[in-house]
Amino acid sequence: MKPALKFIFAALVVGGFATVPSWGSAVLVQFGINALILATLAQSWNIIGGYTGYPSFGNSVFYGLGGYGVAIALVQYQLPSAVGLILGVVLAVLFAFLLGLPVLRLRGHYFAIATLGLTEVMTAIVSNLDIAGRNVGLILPLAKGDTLFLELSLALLVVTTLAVAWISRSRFGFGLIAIRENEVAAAVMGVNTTLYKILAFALCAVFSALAGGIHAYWITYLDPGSAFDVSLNVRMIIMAVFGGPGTIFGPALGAFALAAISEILASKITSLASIFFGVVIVVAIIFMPRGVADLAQNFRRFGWRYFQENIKAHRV
Amino acid sequence: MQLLWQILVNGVLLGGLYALMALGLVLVWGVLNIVNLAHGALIMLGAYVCYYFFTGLGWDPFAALPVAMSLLFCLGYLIQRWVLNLVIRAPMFNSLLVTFGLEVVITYLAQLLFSADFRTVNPSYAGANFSFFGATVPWVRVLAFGVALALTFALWLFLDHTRIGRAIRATAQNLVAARLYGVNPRQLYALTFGIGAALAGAAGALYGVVSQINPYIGAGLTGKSFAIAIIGGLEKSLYVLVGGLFLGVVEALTALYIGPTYTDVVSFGILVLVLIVRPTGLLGRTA
Amino acid sequence: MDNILEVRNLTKRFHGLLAIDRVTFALERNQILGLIGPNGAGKTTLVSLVSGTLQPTEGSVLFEGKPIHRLAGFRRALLGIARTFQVMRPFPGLTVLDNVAVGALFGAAGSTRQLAAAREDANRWLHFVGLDHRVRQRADALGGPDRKRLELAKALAMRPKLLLLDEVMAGLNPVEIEEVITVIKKVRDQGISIVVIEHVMKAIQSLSDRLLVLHHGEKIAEGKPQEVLRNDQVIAAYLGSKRR
Amino acid sequence: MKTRLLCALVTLLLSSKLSAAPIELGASVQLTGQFANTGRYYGDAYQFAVDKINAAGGVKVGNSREKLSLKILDSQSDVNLSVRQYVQLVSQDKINFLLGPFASDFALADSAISEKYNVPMIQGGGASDQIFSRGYKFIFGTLPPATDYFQSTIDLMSQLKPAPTTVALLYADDAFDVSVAEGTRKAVGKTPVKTVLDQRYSSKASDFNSMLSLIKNQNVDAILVAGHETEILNFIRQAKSLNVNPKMYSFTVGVPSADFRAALGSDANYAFGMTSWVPSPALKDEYFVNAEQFANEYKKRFGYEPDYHAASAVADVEAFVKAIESANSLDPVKVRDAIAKLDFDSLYGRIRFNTAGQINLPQTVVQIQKGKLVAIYGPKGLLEKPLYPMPDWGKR
Repeated sequence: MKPALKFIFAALVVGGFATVPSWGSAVLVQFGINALILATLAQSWNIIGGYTGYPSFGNSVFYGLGGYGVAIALVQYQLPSAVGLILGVVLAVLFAFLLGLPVLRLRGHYFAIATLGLTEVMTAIVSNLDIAGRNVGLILPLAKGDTLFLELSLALLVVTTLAVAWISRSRFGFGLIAIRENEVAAAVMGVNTTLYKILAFALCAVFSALAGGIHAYWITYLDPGSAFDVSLNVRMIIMAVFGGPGTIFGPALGAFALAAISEILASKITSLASIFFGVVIVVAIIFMPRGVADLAQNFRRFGWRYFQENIKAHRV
Repeated sequence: MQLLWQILVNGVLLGGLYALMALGLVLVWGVLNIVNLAHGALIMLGAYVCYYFFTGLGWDPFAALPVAMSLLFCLGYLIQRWVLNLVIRAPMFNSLLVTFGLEVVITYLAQLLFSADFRTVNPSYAGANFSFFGATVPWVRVLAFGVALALTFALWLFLDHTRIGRAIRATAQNLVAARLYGVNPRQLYALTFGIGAALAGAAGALYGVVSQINPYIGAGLTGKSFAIAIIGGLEKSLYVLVGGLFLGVVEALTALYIGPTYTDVVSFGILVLVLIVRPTGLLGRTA
Repeated sequence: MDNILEVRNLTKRFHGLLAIDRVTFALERNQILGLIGPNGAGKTTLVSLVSGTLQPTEGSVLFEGKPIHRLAGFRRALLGIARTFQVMRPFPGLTVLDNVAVGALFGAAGSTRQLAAAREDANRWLHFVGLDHRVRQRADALGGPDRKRLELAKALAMRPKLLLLDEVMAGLNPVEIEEVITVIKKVRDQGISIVVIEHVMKAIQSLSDRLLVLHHGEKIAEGKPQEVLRNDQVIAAYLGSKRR
Repeated sequence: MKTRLLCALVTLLLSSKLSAAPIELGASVQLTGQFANTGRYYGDAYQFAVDKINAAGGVKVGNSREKLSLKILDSQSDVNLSVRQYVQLVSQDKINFLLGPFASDFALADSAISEKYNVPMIQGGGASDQIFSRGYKFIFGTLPPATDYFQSTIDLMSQLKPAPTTVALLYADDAFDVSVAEGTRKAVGKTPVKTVLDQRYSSKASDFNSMLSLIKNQNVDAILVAGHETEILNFIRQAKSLNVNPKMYSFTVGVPSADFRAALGSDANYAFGMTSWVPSPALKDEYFVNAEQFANEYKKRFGYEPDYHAASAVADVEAFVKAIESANSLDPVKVRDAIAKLDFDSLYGRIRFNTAGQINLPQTVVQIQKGKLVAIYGPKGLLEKPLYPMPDWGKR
């Protein structure tokens, strides 16, 4: 697809989502909110994982801090939710700067495990914090009106996607890509790798925290287990990889597709849903390791051989 | 003082089992560069094998341990041969995601097959203990500790003193090195993963003897194994033992002096710190 | 005398192993310095110390009279130092054009550049090194000789004042070598000072204004090419190692 | 890609038009995932009750008798999915009567949905006081308040000879167990018994060696543990292996359930516990005759013994039937008002909700004696002689 066509299509999708409350059922609205938030998360993971090449498992920390920002502001201090969103973003960005500095020096699996460890540490710390309701969690005031949440999460996804689009064609983004492709060479060519990596980390902190804040306010209940859920982080990665990491629309598409698949599985075959989801992940990664975006580009050229070629390229 | 001594003994005994839990993970990670998120699920399967041989056939759990190891070896071999070998040259998080998918599938299949009932392997001698300089020492834990030690040692012997073992170690430096030893890499990888799975199976069999088992214990055990692997470092199988003992003792002391809700803060905090300060592990060479 | 680069008593140890031992030299502006020596002599390490890929254990590096040996690599790139890698390090997933565009966006040239302008610039440099027919290809699709050219174009796009070339001619055939020599000379004519590491003796002789010989991390000779190559110590060092 | 997305959306849209049953009840229950072990009681008991009520003719509304139908979704032990599934049940499947999930934290989150959509939810799986302290109008609970769980045990302790003088309180850090601990702390404070250890532990804990060593070191008489079944299994086994011998220990969960006793074998003996329900023939029921018969039929049908979770779940279904019949309407708000006024006897006990929406049932102290569950102490005093103090592990 031509870029212009892509944007027109994207605009149509956005328009479709924006009007869902007027024609769709409450379930569709709910599915929409959920999918939009997941898409935002996949999209912000795309910044650090897809563009910069750092497979972060710490994005659920940002998401959780965003949620706790809102929850603490609303429950403990009776502040407006907007203040809570800002608080969550501030917490997440602080975290990104303070811990990004040491952790982003690690590469590959080590970085992945370090961020995974950070997520576990945060879960355990928050489980002991009085202000966060310890492991019992916080119950937020009831917020009626899903329409508002749909529009909010839609706006957030649009902004996140615009940010990614900007990244893909800016000097900053080229710096990130250079880091992903070869960090030593990038530094020699004048990319301030430390600064760039931290900025990328902080940028995904902003969007993930906002998503977490909106989600917490919407679901009205927050506990450390669901706020800092590692499997949510894995889902962000799967969605981004499924859609095509390092592309503008891939992660969002991947998120919608997988959210729809798992929602349908969960309501149609219930108890077997998880097994199917696991199989979908394994099969998708094996047969289309570069995601749907790559499949769409190359399937016409290769046909069914595309899948064969992928396996041939990566097997022993 | 008496209490501290008892806590230290508890920690060391727990640490031995921890080490065995992480051993297979370290092998697979170090050699194949696969971070196996399904490792805990394999431990869980090993525990169930032991459970069914114990309750169904009346086998002693320590006699069922080799069975658990063999079955898990076969499963691990097949997983690597027909699934992971297909993605081994893809970007690193692809193999990570595949193992995550496998974890989900194994866990939920286990619930279908074994039900969500909580199980224990409870042989008659499970509670037997003896006094050791004033500390109460449970026999099963000592036995489990001994088996963990023996298997760690056996793995070390195997890797250092057999041709296949050396081929596996060479593969850790360079994925195609297997060919130099005249071994088909496909089979060598599958063999390596199989051994990793067999060690997980052994850990599972022992885990069932000291703790309850259910289909969902896997994820937590994977996390724990990571912490041990990182603390010990990926270089030598014997270092894993140190990582396990270290974590076991630290957790026991944390539970006593800081509070049992803080063990995860401390153990994963150490994991992150070690990674930042000494990514090669506490005992590994500095980069 | 106008020295663009001065290296004083530079020393680098790896785990107690002495890789560079108190090396001192200077490079005049607009000159080409040939860096030779047997394998493992420390040539690439020396280049890495100047470019900032490695940090020295002792000694100093002055660029245009200012000490730079404590600066991070990217800062030295911004000052105007560019290097190529012996083991080539392209950005494999990017197109050849964008590989070079990264150099134009960053490096000494960058900081105010827009992507479109950088790509235009990149096109010119690719033409300069003779790679214009491959601009749209992914970098990992290039063969060895073309990768060497790409390395060179990436470095040039950074608009450096000092260019460090680490074996850009290794593996090329005589015709290709001639082409590259012409390119390097053209670069020097644009006012860029150059350090060249090379094993192809003929090439280095015809290129260099001065030669510097490293052996076991030490400087064993420095001077005009003909003089240096007649030096007994240099001959011994080369004969001692198996290379010609 | 696009087509797949479209297909998904279309399916979602279409499926909202498909359901049309007379009286539909809906629940999202943990059939898989880490809470599946207890979650299944709810799935099975809801179905059992619905079948039984239908077999008896169904629900009388106006002049006709309507059958019940039941839609159960699996929340995979994921709170967020559970919340979304309740929204789906209410808005897509147009279900006006919700049955609850297991566990307090799920009930906490899910009750927001019933409140949001003004649809009544009766749940038998969450006892934490927080569920009922928010002034919500549409949530009702059939487990007695968490704060009271250990009250009867503490009453029993004063009658034991020699009465325990020191107690250790251990509790997991989730909503339910924290509530239990709060109530227990207060109740113990009113007695001369001294609390020597008051320790919160992580819900992920599997190793109790440090705490047990501490308890052994302090020679505690009685241990009260509020936690989950997995933790309690480990606790008892580790107590045995470390030779920790208090005079008694009691646990909030596990003791009444059959698979707990099966897992521990003879090591389960002497453990105290509590239940708001014992399968006694004295508890009469309109559909199941009495609690004992219910227990027998349940075991026959599902292959495992029911405990108070299952009985509580049956009571939830019956409460809806009674409320619908007395409201003589299927309007959710009218039914909600009828639920608030309910007062009937079921196999689970007397169902009458207080203003907050919770019922109160006395906890009967139970003990495992020779592998059998024995009721020891109820509201009317001692029922059976407790085995106290427990013999040392070495002398069993």
